[in-house]
Amino acid sequence: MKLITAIIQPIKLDDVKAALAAVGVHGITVSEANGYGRQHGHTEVYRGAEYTVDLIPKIRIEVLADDADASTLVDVIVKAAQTGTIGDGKVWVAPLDSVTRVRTGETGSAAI
Amino acid sequence: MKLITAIIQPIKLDDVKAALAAVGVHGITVSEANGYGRQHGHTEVYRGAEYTVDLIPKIRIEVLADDADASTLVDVIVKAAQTGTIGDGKVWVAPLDSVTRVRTGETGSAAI
Amino acid sequence: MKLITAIIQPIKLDDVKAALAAVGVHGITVSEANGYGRQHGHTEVYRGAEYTVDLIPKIRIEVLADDADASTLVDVIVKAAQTGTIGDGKVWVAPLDSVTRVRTGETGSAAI
Amino acid sequence: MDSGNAAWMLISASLVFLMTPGVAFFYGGMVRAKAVLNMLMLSTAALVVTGVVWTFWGWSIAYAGNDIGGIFGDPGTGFLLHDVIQVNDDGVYTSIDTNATTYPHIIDVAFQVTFAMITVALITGAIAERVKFSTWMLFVALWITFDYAPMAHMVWNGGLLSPDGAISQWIGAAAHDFAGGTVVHINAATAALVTVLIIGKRKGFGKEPIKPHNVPFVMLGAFLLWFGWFGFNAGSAFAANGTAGYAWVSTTAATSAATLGWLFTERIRTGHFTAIGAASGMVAGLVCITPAADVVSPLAAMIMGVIAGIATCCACSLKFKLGYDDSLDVVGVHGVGGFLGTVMLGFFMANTGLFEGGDWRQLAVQLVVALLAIVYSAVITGIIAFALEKTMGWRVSERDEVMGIDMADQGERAYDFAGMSTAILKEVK
Amino acid sequence: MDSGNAAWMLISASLVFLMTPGVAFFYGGMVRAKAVLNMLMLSTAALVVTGVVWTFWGWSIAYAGNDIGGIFGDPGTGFLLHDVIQVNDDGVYTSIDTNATTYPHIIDVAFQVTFAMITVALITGAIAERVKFSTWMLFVALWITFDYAPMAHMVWNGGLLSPDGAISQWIGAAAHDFAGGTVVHINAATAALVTVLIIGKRKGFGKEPIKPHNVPFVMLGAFLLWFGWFGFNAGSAFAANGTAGYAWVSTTAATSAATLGWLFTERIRTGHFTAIGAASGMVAGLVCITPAADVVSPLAAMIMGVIAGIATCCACSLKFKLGYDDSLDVVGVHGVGGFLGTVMLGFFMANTGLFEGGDWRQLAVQLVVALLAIVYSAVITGIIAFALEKTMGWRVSERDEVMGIDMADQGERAYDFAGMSTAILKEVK
Amino acid sequence: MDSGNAAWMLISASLVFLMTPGVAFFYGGMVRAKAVLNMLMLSTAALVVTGVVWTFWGWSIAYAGNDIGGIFGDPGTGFLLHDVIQVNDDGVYTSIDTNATTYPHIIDVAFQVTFAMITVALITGAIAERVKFSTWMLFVALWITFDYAPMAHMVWNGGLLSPDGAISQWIGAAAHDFAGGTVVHINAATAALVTVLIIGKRKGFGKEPIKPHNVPFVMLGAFLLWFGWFGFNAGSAFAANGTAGYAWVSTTAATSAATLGWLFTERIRTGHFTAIGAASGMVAGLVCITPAADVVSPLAAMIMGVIAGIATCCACSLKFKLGYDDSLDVVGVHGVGGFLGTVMLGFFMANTGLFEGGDWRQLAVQLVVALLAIVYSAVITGIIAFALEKTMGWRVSERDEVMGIDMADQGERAYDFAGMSTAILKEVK
Ligand SMILES: Nc1ncnc2c1ncn2[C@@H]1O[C@H](COP(=O)(O)OP(=O)(O)O)[C@@H](O)[C@H]1O
Ligand SMILES: Nc1ncnc2c1ncn2[C@@H]1O[C@H](COP(=O)(O)OP(=O)(O)O)[C@@H](O)[C@H]1O
Ligand SMILES: Nc1ncnc2c1ncn2[C@@H]1O[C@H](COP(=O)(O)OP(=O)(O)O)[C@@H](O)[C@H]1O
Repeated sequence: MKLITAIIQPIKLDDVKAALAAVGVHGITVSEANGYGRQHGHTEVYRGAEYTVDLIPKIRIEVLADDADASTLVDVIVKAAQTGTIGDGKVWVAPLDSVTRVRTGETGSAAI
Repeated sequence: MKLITAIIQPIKLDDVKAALAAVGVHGITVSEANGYGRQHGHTEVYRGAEYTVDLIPKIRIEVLADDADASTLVDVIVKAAQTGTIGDGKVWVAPLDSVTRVRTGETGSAAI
Repeated sequence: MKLITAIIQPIKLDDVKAALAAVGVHGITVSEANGYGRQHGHTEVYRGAEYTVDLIPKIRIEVLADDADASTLVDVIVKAAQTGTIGDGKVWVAPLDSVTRVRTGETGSAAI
Repeated sequence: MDSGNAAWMLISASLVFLMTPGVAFFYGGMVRAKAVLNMLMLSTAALVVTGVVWTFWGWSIAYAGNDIGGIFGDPGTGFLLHDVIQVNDDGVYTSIDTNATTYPHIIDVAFQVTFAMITVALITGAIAERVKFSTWMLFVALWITFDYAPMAHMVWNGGLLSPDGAISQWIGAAAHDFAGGTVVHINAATAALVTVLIIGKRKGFGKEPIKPHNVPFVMLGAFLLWFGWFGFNAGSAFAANGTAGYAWVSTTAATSAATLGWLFTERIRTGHFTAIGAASGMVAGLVCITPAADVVSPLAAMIMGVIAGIATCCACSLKFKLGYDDSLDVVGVHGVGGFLGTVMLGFFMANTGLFEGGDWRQLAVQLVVALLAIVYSAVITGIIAFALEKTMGWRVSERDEVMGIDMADQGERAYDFAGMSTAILKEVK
Repeated sequence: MDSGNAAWMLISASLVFLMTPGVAFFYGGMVRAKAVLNMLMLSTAALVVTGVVWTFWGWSIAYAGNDIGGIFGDPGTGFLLHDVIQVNDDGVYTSIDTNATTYPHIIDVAFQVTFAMITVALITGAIAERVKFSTWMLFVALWITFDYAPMAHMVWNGGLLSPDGAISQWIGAAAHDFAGGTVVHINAATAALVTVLIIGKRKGFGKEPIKPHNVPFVMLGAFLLWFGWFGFNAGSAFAANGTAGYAWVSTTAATSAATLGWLFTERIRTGHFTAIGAASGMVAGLVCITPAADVVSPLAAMIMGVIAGIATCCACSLKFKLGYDDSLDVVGVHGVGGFLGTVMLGFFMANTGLFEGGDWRQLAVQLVVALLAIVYSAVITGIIAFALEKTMGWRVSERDEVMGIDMADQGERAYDFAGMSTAILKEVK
Repeated sequence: MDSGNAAWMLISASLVFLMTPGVAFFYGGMVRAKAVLNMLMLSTAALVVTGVVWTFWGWSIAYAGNDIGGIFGDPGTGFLLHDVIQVNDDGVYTSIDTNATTYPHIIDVAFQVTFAMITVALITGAIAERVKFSTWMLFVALWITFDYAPMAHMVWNGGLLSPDGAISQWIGAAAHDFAGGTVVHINAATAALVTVLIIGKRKGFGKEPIKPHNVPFVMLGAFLLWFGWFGFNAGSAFAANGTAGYAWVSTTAATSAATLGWLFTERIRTGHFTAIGAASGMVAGLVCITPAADVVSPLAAMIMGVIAGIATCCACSLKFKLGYDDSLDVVGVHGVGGFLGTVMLGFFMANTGLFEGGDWRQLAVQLVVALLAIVYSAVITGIIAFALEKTMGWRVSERDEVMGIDMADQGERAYDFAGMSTAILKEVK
């Protein structure tokens, strides 16, 4: 089993979700994150002070997948999340020892 | 060393925390997440529009554990987090190369 | 490729970011988390009731790194994040199968 | 007719109106984020259901109708406000006034409806996070009709508990309730307690932590309450005169002292001066001085305030001991504060108070009136709340309560700061 | 000179002033978190640009100048308020008054500027989340000058659409607009619709969910609006008298009924009593009773309220069907509500309404005036909005809109609860 | 006795009261989320400590006591307000009035206590996020007693700096401070600067970004300030007359102009029209027109506003250059704005200003009075703040400051939107 983690631009969440659904992935976990990288932050202004905010809002998507599907799903996510501008984010794949569905206690592929 | 990650229903956090404490786990990391899966979202209504919200609030729990303890802890978490309804979530276990305690620099089992 | 995850005290974020930048790491992902461990929580008071809050705000930092750099970066993070008091947090390293840059589709070291 | 008084009573009515939104935020900030909209909606129902009921028959029962047994006025005489309005030749409505009135009579309808609104709104603090909006709307209609309007009639319109009423005559001292110690605060607190006993506790009460989700809103609510209370108390002089001015000043002095009383009590008990405590102390002081703002000296007002601040601070812990879930302390703050104010007035009232005139009768009449008000409110509220429990039912399901009543009853979520929600959009048919 | 009236008009002006902040929060809570500051700023511009324009020439065009064609007053006569102020010997300014005035004339400037502010502020709901603050400031200046001030002149200062105007004389009944059904609500809603048609929809409108980010702010705004509306309606009696008192009461009755009307409609359509619905219902009721608060009976006020509540609730879905992005329903609430109020008055007005006097002429004049106001507003607004579109342009870039207009236009983010932001601090040169 | 004036002064007192909550939110929104409750509590202490101190001896020192050296009144004459209240036969308090009073004397106590409250509350902006509530409470008591009350006496009650005082007689022109340019704004800003120099900077000041956590609250506060300021300025006419009406209008004109002045300055410097800037510009305008609202023409009011907007906008950057942590710019906004208003009045005042009458004496007296006020305030505040520093200490520990003063000093957290907190519940003993 693999865990695919993607850090993407917030406005791309809907597209990625749709793209994954199109290839039969109907479960994902989504959370908020902030990224720091090549992308330049915004300048914010408060009275006499100007701030260059270097943490930029991102979305983290996690998808559990069978070993065989992992690389396809990475491609799907990358394609859907691409805007072509700096800051589009990263996708990584980690190996897992096990996955369990809490409701039933099923493990492995059946748990996804 | 293993990292156990659990996505659970928010109202089950207290139960899981208590169950882990009962088996001697006194450290966990908790964060907010949103899940998309089989569970149906709520319908929200704003003036002329109705929304079916498909991202449902979840809690993510992470537990660092010795290799030997991992599968027991998964069972403990699954049992404590179960409500038996769709949306109870997933638990997965990932292998780690190392764990370090920031305060002391200790690594391995001593760091947990 | 490795994924380094650090749970640290919120006030140490700036220091860790600076320390990583000093060794040439210019990309990280940051999110909010809450920790439960040895560190004692605050007591909060609301009218007739007193609460001991045992979830303490923490920051999660994730850094993608080449296999060779991982242990150095852990040291850098540990040093920068240390205050020496209970609750300083943990750093762990997980192996990855792949890393992809969304913008370009590059993988491996080139993606970081 | 005095236009200065008219101006003052118009603005006083508006100020008292603003107190219900004040209560909405005071309470709304204290509940959990998943229940704040329901909380705001309960106060909204207090505004709009009362607004309709009062126009139809509430005004008549309380003030316009012919007295029936010293308990209430007939609902017919002032039905739809017929007794106070007339149409000019040009089609414009105006007030029916006598030579005696010092401001247009119709303004009384305005001023008094706001008192009805705030009184029933106070009850919502006790039943937070768990009751259906539909049941609550019906409760408001019934409670204004059968509890509030008669109570106002009894105390303020020459009824049984009024200065000219049977009780006062029997005891030989004129019961004094300047702006609503009995009618508003004791009444609402009694109703709150009875209702809570019928509907039961929130899941997790006394076990899980149930913390305020937005303390600045609590402060905002308290500030709006203090601001509105100037209309409540100084407006109860029914004229822009020296007594109104004095009530403004004594209200501020007592409230200031009560806030300090609460804060120092809390500091001793918990080591902190809390914001919730400051907000609560303000309200306790405002409540306590309400019946007495025109008749106690500045020093007495501050002494009453300090005592109310200390007493209500301690009283709020009682619910955990006694095991009833008066969620936001309507009993602890309004019940204890209102009772203390009503009774302490028996000690401190100029001329007739025990400490001032040496006569126990003022104290006695205050006590008796307060107790009778409690009995009346408990009986009437008990009947209404119990009937609703057996018919519509009060509470949402336990699952809905745990997941959040806002989503279940209002179909809404209060906040969306992340803006991350993905959802499928459908038009409402 | 009557100091009671002066006191009431001073406070009424202040209350109406507070309505614009009320609108700011009512709208601000309804947009997404990334656009709330822009929303608050649009209302701020309504305050401050109007404040300057009115002082220079707005007052003159609307009220002080010599009538030109029944459409507007000349801007010179009351330029910089020269017609209403004078300096005492000690250097202190005061009002120029005649024997006829019942309160100092300068207070009219205060009262009327607040009407101008709130009217233009209402439009902002339609253009939420996408327009440049700079273009909006210019729009306010032009719109107050060429639309609002003439409209006020026409309806309230003896112009074409006034009770003494050509239209009323031709039809043979005096058009009635107590506090601004045409001047404020129909006018703002028409302008909103025209502007929206010119500037276009938000990205994702009708497809993606666009949800309110802070519903308690919506409620806060609605409560402040109701509170301020006491000055709006009861202040429009221009005296602290029985009619002011009656307007207060009828406003409350109609608003209460409208809120219930909206809530029950919504319950039937969606199964929920929502907080946004309650807030919207309040505003709908306030809007509807505005032109009629002095001339309809309490029962008629409540009937009008219920009808307005139901109708506006249904009207808000129309934009999805018709495909224009009136983002926060200025047309649905203020347009429909204002039109209904203006026209229903033709049925319910005491003495002259169709149901009261059996005469169709009041209804006819109301309808004709409403339609003429729509035409005037549509033409003038269309010219202004189109000219701005072709010159400065209205909208921020699509990318800025998606990322959040607050960051792009205001350079700020509304909230930072986590306090996690790391940033590089630079002084502004 | 004039009930219209009484009504207006009662409501003006209530409006000015609301300014302190306005300040609380204006400042509260500008601090970080971890310090908002402490910020709100500092304003709360300004209300309640002043409420008590004023009732005991503050009123007497400022207004009721016999003049001592032109500096203050004796605290005994009006102790506990004995000089202004009396009891009627029926036990009801009312005001002691002479034939000369145009409204009940007791209302002056109400009106003036609100000025004392807001003045000391203004100081809190400078010391945000780091001071102990307990020390601040004591500061309020001492500062009202030794600084504010004497200052009010000197300027407004015939003392040294008053129009009839020694300075004015010496220079030969009557110093003018309509509503508090010196007493309120210069005074508070001077005190703020002195206190900040004694207590020191926040950790990270000038290095780390310290951003507002809730900009809508800042706007809410600014709106409430503007609303309340109608009582502040128009109420300072002490009558519901043409001057009150004019002060309302000139206040609005100046504030509008100042907001635009700030916004355009900011646009040039940073490229954005910010919401914090709009809120700050409003306050700057309100401050600047305060001393002059009754004596400058509409055009002069707007010119003063624009200048104040530009100047305060630029002044706020100074603290970074000069290295003192006036956290929320009390000096930049109130100091600069108040000083400019007080001095520009010397140019623009009708009849006697340099531009109007060609005489330099009005300008001279304004300057001298402003400087003397600064000296008095600096010395007294310095002594008080230094004494507190050496005894109780002002600041919480650095660790508590970094972790958040709310948790350390108030024992509370302002927000809990996630509701995720698990905790162990204990009853308070
Ligand atoms: N080394 C890294 N480790 C973890 N996350 C990273 C790393 N580098 C970048 N990221 C994440 O990816 C996001 C995009 O990276 P950035 O360098 O801005 O653009 P791009 O990936 O298009 O070159 C960042 O905001 C951050 O969340
Ligand atoms: N493939 C997946 N990858 C990551 N997270 C998933 C996946 N499927 C489900 N989840 C997470 O588990 C939660 C529960 O899943 P769901 O399908 O609703 O119910 P159940 O697990 O009971 O069948 C989801 O809300 C989501 O957070
Ligand atoms: N077993 C664990 N699994 C996951 N996270 C842990 C674990 N133990 C501790 N943590 C995280 O590390 C943080 C610090 O741990 P704590 O025991 O308080 O102090 P220390 O690491 O200094 O001994 C916790 O708040 C929690 O976020």
